[in-house]
Amino acid sequence: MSGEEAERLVEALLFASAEPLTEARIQEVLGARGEARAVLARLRTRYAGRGVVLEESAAGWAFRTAPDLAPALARLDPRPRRLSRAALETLAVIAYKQPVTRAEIEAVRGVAVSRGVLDQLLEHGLVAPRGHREVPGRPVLWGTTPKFLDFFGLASLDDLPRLDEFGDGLFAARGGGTEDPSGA
Amino acid sequence: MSGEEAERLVEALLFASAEPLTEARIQEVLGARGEARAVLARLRTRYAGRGVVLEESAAGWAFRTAPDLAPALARLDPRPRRLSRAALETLAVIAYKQPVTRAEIEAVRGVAVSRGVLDQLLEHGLVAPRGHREVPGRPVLWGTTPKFLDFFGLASLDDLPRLDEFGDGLFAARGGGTEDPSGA
Amino acid sequence: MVSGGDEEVLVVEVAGFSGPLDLLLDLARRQRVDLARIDMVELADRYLAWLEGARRRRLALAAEYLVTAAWLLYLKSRLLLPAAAVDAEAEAEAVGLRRRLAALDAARRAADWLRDRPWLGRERHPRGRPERLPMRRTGPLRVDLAELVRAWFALAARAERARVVTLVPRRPLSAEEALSWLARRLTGHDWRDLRAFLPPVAEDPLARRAALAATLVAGLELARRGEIELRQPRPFGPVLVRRRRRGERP
Repeated sequence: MSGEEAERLVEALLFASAEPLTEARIQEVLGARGEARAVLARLRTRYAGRGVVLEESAAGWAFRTAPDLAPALARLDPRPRRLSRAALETLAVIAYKQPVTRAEIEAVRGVAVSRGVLDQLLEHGLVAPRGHREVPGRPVLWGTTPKFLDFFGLASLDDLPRLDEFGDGLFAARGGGTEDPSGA
Repeated sequence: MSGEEAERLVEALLFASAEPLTEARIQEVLGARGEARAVLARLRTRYAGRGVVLEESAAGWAFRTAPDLAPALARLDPRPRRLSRAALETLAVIAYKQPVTRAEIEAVRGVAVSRGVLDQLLEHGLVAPRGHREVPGRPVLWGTTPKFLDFFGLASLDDLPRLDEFGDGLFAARGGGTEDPSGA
Repeated sequence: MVSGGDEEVLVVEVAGFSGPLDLLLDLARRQRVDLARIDMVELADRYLAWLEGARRRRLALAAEYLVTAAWLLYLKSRLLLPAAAVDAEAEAEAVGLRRRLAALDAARRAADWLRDRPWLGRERHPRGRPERLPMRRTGPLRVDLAELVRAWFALAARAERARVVTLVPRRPLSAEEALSWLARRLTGHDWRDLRAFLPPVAEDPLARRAALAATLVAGLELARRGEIELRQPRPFGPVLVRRRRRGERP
């Protein structure tokens, strides 16, 4: 099979799926016909600047419509996705400080994290439980999912802006690890 | 908007749509940016021969994976397979009455032999064409393969158990060894 | 401190604050950009002024707003002591509050950043008509000779019935017939279910039961002759059968 054929195959495979596919899965289908990574790179170049572009994230590879076309495509989805302000803030804290307990999220936000807020995030598949903190009560630890990256168009968590870019280094949690912003 | 931009928009629109889109609907989204028919024609040319093709049907326009890639895209299911009832019966008739035409198999089974049933047996390599019956239409004659003997652990076709081995049992054949229940 | 106009705006915004910390952050931002240098005394005054305005307008405030007010008042009183007397504890609490405000501020900015990303399903769309890929079955074929032969005999029987109009009187399969059938079929040394060696019979339950009985009798006879072995691992369970190896003693 020529390189062109391998490209057609991967193109079809990715087009057929609404969810990102891992490189391993793509290689599995490709078999000896080609090297997934190289084929994906060629395909990404081919689609660069088109109405549909090939995206890579920790969740895998997926075709998505180009973001700049959003206004013209707005009417496509009659029920646009919504996340409440509380859900977005909670998600931001989880993304930066994961794995993090509900109490820790509440300490940052200064208000209780309602069941509805967590439900919203879980429903969208953006967060997931990540075990327990080994302290009395063994509270659940929360973290983001690969879907979180796909949802916000991030290649990895490293694509999140450094928080000191916000003009404040105090909330430099990721990497810093266990800093408690409540000052406790 | 350049022609290129109209093409990008229609490409994204067709990609993201859950249903095939009519030309009128596409024109509606396109507005003054371009002429749907011409844009679709250019897009179809662009995708010709790719892993994804732009198809027009009565329902409208839609992308779909190129049909020739279906076998390569198939997911593999390694669970053990059983022959369908129809395939088992068809194989039995071919084994006992070979060489035999499809019409003859149907006469014994009393029902039509679908293409899929013979395909199943061919795929397993259990049967093969054995020339033609020299009658009008020259129907294909079917017989079992060496693989068939191998599969069932038979040294030769003579090892297939025969009805008359039951003495005067319920379904003993009339006369000698070549029972022919169809009466043909 | 706070002008009347400012107050007006703040009171109107009350519904927009999710808790006292959120309100404090908003007040602090009006004071300075650098939250680390926020003047705690000024912040406390702004908060208390806002609260007073809210109460004048009879806004229903959650108790936590009042708790925070009391705490700020206390903090302010201690911070306003002559420099020499300002206690370290009060300073630490002020630093703690600045840190909390900075953390909430960062979380809110991060939330804004996420809000403005090109969301999947909003700015970026996945394939609207995902296609189910076909399944290709690659597993080994499971069918044995007994099945094939039974299929043939059943077909032959059906054809026979269709052809011969006169009714053949039914009689059960004889033990001799079953014996001859079983002796020929049972060649393996692996345990097999005796029912796999039933001769083909009519499809009615009575004939099947008779055939099973005859085959069991045949099995017992062959076992008596030392040709095969029979075994029933549990009461009423399937009867297993295998050919005895040559030279093996019963």
